[in-house]
Amino acid sequence: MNLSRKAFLRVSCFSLLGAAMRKTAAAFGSTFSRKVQWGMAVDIRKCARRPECTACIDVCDQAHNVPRVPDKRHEVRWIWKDTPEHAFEGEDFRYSSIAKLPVMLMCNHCDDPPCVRVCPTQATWKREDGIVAMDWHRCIGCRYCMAACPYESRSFNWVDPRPYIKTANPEFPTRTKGVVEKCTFCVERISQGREPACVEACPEKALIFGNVMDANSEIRRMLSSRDHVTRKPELGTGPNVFYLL
Amino acid sequence: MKRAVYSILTVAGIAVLAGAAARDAAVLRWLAVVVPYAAFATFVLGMSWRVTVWSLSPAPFRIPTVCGQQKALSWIKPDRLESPPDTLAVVGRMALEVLLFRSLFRNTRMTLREGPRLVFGENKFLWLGAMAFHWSLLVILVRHLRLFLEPLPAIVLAAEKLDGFFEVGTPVFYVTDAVVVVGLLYLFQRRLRDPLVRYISLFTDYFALALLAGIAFSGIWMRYFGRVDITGIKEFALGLATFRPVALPAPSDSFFVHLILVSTLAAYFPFSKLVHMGGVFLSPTRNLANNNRARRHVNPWNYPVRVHTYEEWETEFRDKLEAAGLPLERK
Amino acid sequence: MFLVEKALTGSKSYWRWMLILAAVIATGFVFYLRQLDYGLGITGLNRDVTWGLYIAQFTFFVGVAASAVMVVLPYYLHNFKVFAKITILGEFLAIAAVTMCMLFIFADMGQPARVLNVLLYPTLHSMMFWDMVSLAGYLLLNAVIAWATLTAERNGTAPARWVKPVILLSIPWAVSIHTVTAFLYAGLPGRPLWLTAVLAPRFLASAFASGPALLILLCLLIARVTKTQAPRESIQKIAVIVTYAMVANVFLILMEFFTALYSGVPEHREPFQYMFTGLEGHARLTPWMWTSVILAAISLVLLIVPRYRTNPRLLPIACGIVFVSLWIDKGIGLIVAGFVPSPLGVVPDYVPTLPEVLIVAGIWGVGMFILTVFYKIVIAIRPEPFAGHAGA
Amino acid sequence: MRDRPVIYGGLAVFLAVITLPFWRGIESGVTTKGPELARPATARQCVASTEFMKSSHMLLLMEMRDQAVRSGDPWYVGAGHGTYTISLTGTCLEQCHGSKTEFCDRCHDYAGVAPGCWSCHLDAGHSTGSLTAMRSSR
Repeated sequence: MNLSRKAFLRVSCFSLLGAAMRKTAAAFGSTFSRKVQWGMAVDIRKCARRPECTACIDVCDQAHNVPRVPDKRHEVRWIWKDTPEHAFEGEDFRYSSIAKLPVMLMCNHCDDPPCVRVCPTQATWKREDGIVAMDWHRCIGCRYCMAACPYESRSFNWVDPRPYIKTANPEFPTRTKGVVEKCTFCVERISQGREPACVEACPEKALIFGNVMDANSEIRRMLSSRDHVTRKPELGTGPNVFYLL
Repeated sequence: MKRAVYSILTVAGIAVLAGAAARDAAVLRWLAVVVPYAAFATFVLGMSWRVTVWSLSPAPFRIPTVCGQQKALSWIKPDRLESPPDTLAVVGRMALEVLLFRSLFRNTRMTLREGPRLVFGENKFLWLGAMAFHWSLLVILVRHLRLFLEPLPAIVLAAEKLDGFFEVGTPVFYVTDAVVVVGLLYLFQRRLRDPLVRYISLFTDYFALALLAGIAFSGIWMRYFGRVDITGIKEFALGLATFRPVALPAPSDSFFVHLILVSTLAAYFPFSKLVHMGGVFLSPTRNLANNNRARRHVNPWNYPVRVHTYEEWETEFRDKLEAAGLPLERK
Repeated sequence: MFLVEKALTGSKSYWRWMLILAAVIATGFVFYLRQLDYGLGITGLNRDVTWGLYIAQFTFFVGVAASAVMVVLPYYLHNFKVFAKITILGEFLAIAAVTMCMLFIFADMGQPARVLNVLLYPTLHSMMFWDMVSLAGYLLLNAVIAWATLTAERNGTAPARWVKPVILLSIPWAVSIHTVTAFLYAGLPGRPLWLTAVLAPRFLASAFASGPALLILLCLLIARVTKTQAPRESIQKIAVIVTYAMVANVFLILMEFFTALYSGVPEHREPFQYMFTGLEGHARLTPWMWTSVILAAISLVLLIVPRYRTNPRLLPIACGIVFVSLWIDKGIGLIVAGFVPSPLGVVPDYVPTLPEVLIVAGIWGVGMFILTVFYKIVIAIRPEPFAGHAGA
Repeated sequence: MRDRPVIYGGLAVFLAVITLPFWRGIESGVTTKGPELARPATARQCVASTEFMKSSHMLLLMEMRDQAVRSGDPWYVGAGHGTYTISLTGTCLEQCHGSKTEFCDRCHDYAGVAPGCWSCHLDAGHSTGSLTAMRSSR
């Protein structure tokens, strides 16, 4: 009893220490130890060519059985459209040429995701390939991740989502009431070597998906040639969704 | 200590024998049918016999053990549950006893402290352990009806759902499984730990607990670790219930051990201290109204006593009394 | 062990009170079952304000629980004998409050059936895991302490020797529960209202004001109901504690005001604006927050001026005001305003629904039920200690 | 003495309760024939032996679940060295066992268990049908 308690304390101390060290290491710029970090580049201007287009949203909602809850307060969203004012809260794009353009928002699959840090059951975690994944079997619905996420990328199932799914995709589960969900970069497609559904569906090819750790990837070439921003970089979360200006 | 070990060894022995018997398919087929029927018949007949014998025993006097104010004068507040004056109150006291183990709740414990000073303190751990064990056992029994009934009544499904509320593991973990084991372990170690209780504990005291624990462990093993074909077992159970026995599903050593231990319990039940299940209803200190002062209770089998009243006596000796000048009741 | 039988006998009004509480609890439970069936959509919570009344009440009552230390510490560390007889009341208050906290968390969970996942997959980098550990530990500590000391007292013996170290452990532990609870909020990026190092100290200060204030009210209530009185001196001492804690709390809040308002950083300023003037036309919290501020100001006057503080008629009013003020501040304002404006700059609205309020009331009922039972036991075991120093 | 009718009445009630399975079984005409399962949709090799699946399919499902969700590896190698894409609806149901109502529910209803799988995973046969109706079926 005494020993196991000691062992427990030691483990917990070390893990806290480990977490602290990892954070410190991250602070000094050694985050880039990952071989794969999937990321997304959103070409705002290309996207804006079709202001009424919702192809990516529709295909995502269909593929993942995202409910269309009419009550805005209980809305569930994986990828959605918002104004630059909301998307880049804290930045000032008032007089910029993108001021009025729609911006596609989704989970940023951060380098150091606060949602993962706070989740008490590891129902959300960062995979080897950098995707912030979710295990809906394990989520207890405490919504701590929602409080922690500075991008509002997470949605909670306030009610049973099934009545709000018109045509369900049997290949993908729905969720049950009381769990949190969000964009997963289509892990189910990535494991089959396919790109995320939204990327595939975009008629303007405004979404570029790829491994940001690979200097030769398309997304890296895009990022090195174009000016881009991320959302709230000052929070240190290290978003991996980039917005090409 | 020795008696505790023997009891565990006996239960283990039964389990091992059952496990060994299960090796032989023919024996298994035969035993799996005969033993449960025999055990159940023993249980039913044994319990009936015990209750019948009790019912024939004379209980002439009211001996209600009371610990509250008896119903008396109108301005004195009676304690109806502690000193029940009528049948309704008796039913209330019985319910408290049967459902909540009222008399155990009242347990006290004497300890000798520095001074020396004798301290009476309450001691509710036995009550708590007993409640945990008995109530879990009831829920477990109700839950087991899912194997004997088809279609399933709502109460069985409800018990199942409530007991498995916490989504842990698969098949889902039952809270009562944990509670019943904790209760039994507490009750077992209680007999060993306290020298006084240990001194008065007999083999049968330990054996009943060990047997129940054996049943619980074998059931838990079967559900969470050993794993069995539950539909096959239900078919087998329904076969027994409809007197059309069918064979056990293929690998069923662990189920057979469980079955034999349960059968042992059933057969042992009427002849052990476990009959307190029925006996509690017939304990005269609990089930009699305390109305001795309000009503006259006549021993029903009193033989007719020949009575010679004073009047008769006076008539008989009237002359002599008159002659002696003694005063007479009737002129 | 539990000395429960002391709570099984009582006057007509005692039973009537328990019956009322039982009815409140039952109502809350029925609505909880509805929430279980329908989902948390039954509450006023929404995708922007994801925590509301449940978590806010939880936060407030962690404070009440932690406050037991304010009577335990002077007695055990400074041998402050005046508190000898009321430490047990503080410990029982802590037990009731922690139980309420756990129920609030449970009520707030989307998948309560999976609650054991927190233990099955212990996640050391989650503050929620540590909060669970500290709350459960605190409940256990107080239950053991209260049981050991009360049983010993009933048996007329000295408490066992192991009790003292356990009590000493409970002192830092009490501080830890509220510190860790503050860490739940203070470590979140993107929630500027909470992202402040002063949150934990502020939590402690408000806890040490609201909890002891409640304790005073309870002592006075006991005196009214049962003719047994806590020594007046002890009540006055607690009142001093309430005073200092309230001063510290108000001071810390003013610090927050200054930093947020003088710096003018929008994300720090806006939650305060939302609370006190309304933001973009949303001003549901404003009347509440001003009530809280005004009550806090009145309470400071009543508490700081010795003449008022020692006035037996004014003291309960002051304590009630402190409690209500802090309840609004922590039990409504702080948590809800933390979500306003949302990280996207949206100003959402949150109004608790009737089922939500009734569930909260049910949990309050549970807390009062537990407290009544415990205090009944204490008074049954020792009616004399309260009466003892009544003259002082 | 005068209590005997009560005692025998109690005994009778007790006996009636404990023999419930016997008379309920006779009354409802229950048979020992267990649930009949629909034959696998496309009978190929099995992921594990029937015997194993009968007693431990839930463990296998959990193992697959953890592998697919937490390790991100959606391929499971079965007993016959066949490889399966881990998908309750797509593989377990559609490819192998047909529908939930014809397969899973038969035994689950019989044994009185209601696993929570179906509050999220869809029944292939009902994928485009009314989801609400499916939910209320069990």
